[in-house]
Amino acid sequence: MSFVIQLMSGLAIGSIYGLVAVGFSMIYRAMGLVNFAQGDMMMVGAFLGYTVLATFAGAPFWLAIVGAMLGAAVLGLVIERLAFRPSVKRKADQVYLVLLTLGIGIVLSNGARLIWGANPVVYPTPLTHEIVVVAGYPLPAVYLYIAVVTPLLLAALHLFFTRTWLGLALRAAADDPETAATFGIRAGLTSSASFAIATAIGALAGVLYAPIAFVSFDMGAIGVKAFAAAALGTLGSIPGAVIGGFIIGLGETFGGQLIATEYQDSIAFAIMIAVLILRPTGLMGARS
Amino acid sequence: MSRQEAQAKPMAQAKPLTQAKPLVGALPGPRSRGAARPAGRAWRPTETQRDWLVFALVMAVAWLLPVSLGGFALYLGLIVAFHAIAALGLQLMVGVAGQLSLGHAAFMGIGAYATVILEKRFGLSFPLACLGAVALTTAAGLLMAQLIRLNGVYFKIATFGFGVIVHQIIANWVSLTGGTAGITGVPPLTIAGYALRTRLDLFIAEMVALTLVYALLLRLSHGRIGRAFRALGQNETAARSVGIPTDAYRMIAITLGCAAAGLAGSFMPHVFRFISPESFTWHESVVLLIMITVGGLGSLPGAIVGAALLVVLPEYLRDFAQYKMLAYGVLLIASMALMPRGVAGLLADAARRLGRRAS
Amino acid sequence: MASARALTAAAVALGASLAGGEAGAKDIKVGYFCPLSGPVAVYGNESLEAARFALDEIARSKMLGDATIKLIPADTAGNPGQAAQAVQRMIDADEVTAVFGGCTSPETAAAIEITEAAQVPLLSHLAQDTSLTQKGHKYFARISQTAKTFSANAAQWLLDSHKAKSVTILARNDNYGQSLADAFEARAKELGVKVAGRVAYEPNGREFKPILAGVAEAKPDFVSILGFYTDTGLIVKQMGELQIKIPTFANTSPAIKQFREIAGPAANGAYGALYYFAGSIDTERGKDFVKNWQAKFGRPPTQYEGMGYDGIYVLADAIKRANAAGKATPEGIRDALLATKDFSGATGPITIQPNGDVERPLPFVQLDGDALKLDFLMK
Amino acid sequence: MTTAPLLRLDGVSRRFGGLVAVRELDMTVTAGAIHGLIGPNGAGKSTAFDLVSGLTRVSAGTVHFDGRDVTAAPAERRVAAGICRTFQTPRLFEAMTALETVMTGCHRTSRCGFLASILSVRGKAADEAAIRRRAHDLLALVGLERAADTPVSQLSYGPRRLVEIARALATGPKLLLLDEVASGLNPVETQFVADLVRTLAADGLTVVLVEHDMRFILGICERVTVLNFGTRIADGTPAEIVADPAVIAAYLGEARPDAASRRDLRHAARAAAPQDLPS
Repeated sequence: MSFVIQLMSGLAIGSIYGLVAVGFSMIYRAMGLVNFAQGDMMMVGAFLGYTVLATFAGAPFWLAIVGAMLGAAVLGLVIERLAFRPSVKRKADQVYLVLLTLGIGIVLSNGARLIWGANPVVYPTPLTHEIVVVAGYPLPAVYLYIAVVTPLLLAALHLFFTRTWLGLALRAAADDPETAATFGIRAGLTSSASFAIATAIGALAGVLYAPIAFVSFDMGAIGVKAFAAAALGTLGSIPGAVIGGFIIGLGETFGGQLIATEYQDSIAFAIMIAVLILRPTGLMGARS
Repeated sequence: MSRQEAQAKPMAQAKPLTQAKPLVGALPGPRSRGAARPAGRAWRPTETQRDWLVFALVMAVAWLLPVSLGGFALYLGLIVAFHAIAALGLQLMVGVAGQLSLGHAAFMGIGAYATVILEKRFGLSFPLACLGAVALTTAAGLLMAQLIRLNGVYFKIATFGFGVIVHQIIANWVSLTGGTAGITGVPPLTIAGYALRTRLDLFIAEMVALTLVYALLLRLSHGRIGRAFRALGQNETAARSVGIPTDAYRMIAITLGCAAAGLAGSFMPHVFRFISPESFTWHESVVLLIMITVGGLGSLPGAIVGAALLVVLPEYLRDFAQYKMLAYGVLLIASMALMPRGVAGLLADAARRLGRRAS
Repeated sequence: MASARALTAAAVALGASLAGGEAGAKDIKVGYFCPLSGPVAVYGNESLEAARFALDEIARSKMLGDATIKLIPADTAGNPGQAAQAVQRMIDADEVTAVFGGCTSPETAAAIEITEAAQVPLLSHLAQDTSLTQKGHKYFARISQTAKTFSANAAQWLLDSHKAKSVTILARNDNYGQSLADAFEARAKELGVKVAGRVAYEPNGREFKPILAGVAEAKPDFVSILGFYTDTGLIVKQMGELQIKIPTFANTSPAIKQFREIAGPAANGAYGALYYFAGSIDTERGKDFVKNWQAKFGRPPTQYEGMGYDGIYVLADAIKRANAAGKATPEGIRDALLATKDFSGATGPITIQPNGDVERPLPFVQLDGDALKLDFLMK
Repeated sequence: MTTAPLLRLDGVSRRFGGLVAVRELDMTVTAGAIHGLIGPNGAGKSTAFDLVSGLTRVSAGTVHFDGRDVTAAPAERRVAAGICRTFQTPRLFEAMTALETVMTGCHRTSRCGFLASILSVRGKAADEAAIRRRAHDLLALVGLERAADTPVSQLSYGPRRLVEIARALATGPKLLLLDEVASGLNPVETQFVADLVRTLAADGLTVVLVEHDMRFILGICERVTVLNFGTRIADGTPAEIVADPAVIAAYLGEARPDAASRRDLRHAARAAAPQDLPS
């Protein structure tokens, strides 16, 4: 029983890490950027979903998802235009851009604290306290949504990057901005689109995560482990992000129980560092 | 030597070419006009001389302002000084050599705890304890530097993980560190039997360390070594392509940065008389990064100015404490977007304009 | 030239602002330090609100005659270093007569190092770490029970009221949770209650089921969860999901609305102990406070608000007595503070012992639906 | 003219994941020669340069330089041995002036170490002065002495290329690898570069050019190697190359460039070396 619970628990938390990690990987793939604000974008998305549910009493859960994703996409556009565009135009290098995303994260989390308050909120929907029993193991009912939405998201992203003009343009621009420019792909467009999409994915993760726990301005901290997951599974690889999420989730759950729960965070990062030492570009990276 | 001689020849032969067709017609900007250097123009300091002039100015203010104001300003000086030491190290590592660390506060933590434990448990005097602490931090930095075999982005994430692990060890190794309760009653800093009880004494000790670190890093940032660090920071592949052993330089920059953090950490418990793991969180690492960014990435005096700003600023924002972190975030974004060279860059531009008007 | 002038101007501005603003002759300056930003800002901001509420009352009631208490707030962000800087400034630049605050124990420990050296009294309303009063400090007092008192009483209550024979302790892995757990474990063992397990969990932890699986296997009579309402709420919620029906002692959380929301239906029946429970104080004083607070804010006060409110009153009472004795100095206030006896606070009678610790009742409560009911009042 | 090979590649291959960027390449460069390396988009020319300069490791095969096996040597060791390169898009140190950029090229030839940098005053100053003089000379060589104090970020495309060449020359190479050195230059600048390359070669420096511009290559090179899809399809004098049917076919094929393959290749290369991001 204990083993099954640990396994299910690790998979459950791993799926959350994986969802957030997909946002990281997506923005890395499209822009070559490590976005430290991704966890906070998830947080804002979760609050937007809360606002939808709190404003329209009895609104279905999918409406919260859609509303949060749309709202977050707009926010992503605003962030890109106000904070990001000037630095990209200046051809600022990676260190600047990473620090910039740190700043964006700080503004988002503290802005959210001022807007939604310092106390955590709980989604006013029955889903929050519903349980489904899977293989004799009780799970929060929202995992049904996660089980459906995650594969859909992965498929959609795959199609987007391989079939749509915008997706191909994003990839081309990330790989070779100069060549892309000669094909009429504007850098501004691609960076706006990347930000909007990554923020929307973050919001999706936030709304799906919210009923499991609660929503608070500092919940972006979960992004940090998601970040380890994305790195572990090779930044830029979207299936890698999901696999990395499961590895971190399972690793810290079993590791915490085996070694010491108070070192759980360390275990997560130790796993990441160990994997990266063995495979410097992550699990899905090319062998060198 | 022989290769240089071999090179001298083609150069001499090729020279006529350049007279035939100058490629650079009208170059924009004031720099090129200055470069023409018309005869009779007043003495212009070289880059190196200018840096030392700034050094003298910054150090004069840093020494004299807190001392002449005294009281709480002097206490703030104590806090600024050790932050400035840590920020200088971080500046070399991040601003100059481009090795972003997201766990720098953890190294301050190692230095702080090592110093206190060596003093309280082993009865060492401060110089020895400090030496031990710096040695330990250097070793930890060297350990982290081994991670440079990870590619750039992955290294940044790994430094974050390193910070988390160090923080958890400090918080959970209760028998050694006192755990989450921290260590109270830190004895006054004692050098050669003389206890530095007053603020002024402690300030002098810290400022001596700060001045030395600044001078050392300034020397190191000039000439061949400094150029190699900057080349590494600006384009690693290009640096490799001109024969700079980038791996070695990355490791050295990281280790030096961590050693400086350890030295800063050594003073911290003597300023506060108390340490606890709460002072060495990820949040503090971010504050250190904001210091060097607001001060101006890549600028050593900028690191000191940034440290001073971020320690003193909250005193003016007391009524807006709720908005403080928001303000920090906006400040960070604004420095990135509007003044990428930070306060140091603004001051340098102002000085240049002033100089031009004067001449 | 210009830069030199700017520098001088800055220096003058700094000096002027550090010298502090104008203060009326009858102002008694009291510093307030708490996290007003950062992750634990909610404690500092709630306490500050209540402190200001109390100060308004004191000014209206002329409790101190013509004198008024001027509160000088400063943010610690929960960081001991910033707490030290904030408190040093109150003492050096604002020249406060007393310092109030300290929401977390590490920041209070850092502040004590400074107030002791400056010989300024420090009254904390929330710091619980037992060791704070065990070091012979002369200028420190608090109105919150020590972790030791709180937890030892909880262990006692477990045995007396619920005849528990075994207990599993789940404690948040920070100074707050661990100091509570240490005292709880020690006392439970003394009383012969078997400690079936003790787990330290990550403050940011969100998935507690593996830990709870162990609890379910150990089958203790009680689970004692020592943490903040966010994590106790999640633990209780996940216990419900796993159908673990062991009664829980959820620290101070059951009083908090967010705990009930997070835990959901599983919160029903959870026990807790409070610094302050509005329903447990049947004095006029206590009822007035709740009524006045309701009138102004439209909701009952939280426990942090109750403690912030009483803290200011305890301090004001000490200042009044020091004034009466003709010693309105930091030392005089300290003496009066430590002599506080049976002060009728809104949160119950408060007596401060010579070492600075408090003696006060501890109400144990149980959640019954959405309402708290008193389970036992430990005097 | 000597015919001893300065650079010899034997069966060199480079794979990125499943993609083969360079396949069993054999190539010999004679000392003092101007050697061209051409091929359509995605043919593996730049990868070949990465392999010779040591920025990328070979998957198979050996690289010999100046009589020594340098297959396992890292980039900085190869610079020490005398190999230096420029990049398809100039990679400069954007916050430096032109002079400083060239001075970085002197890193290997000067000796002022860490301790000396901190402690020695006069030695360091003398060292700096020597480096500065040398950098000035090299800037003059490429016609940029007036731009010495200009930040490279303010230079236009042509001068940026020339700064990069000067920086490469500062390392004191025996073999200079120039990656698409003429692309983006106007005819005057192209002619200048051609003259410069001839002058350098006349003085004993060996030059390998990767180039798109066939006219430029055919006019300047003594020998040309042609790649397509990572494989060598021809090797010979310019006259032999233009007559080679395989070369003609490869270049006609370029009318419908296989953009996907190039993108995939670059993508794979990026995954293998993420530090080389566009920044």
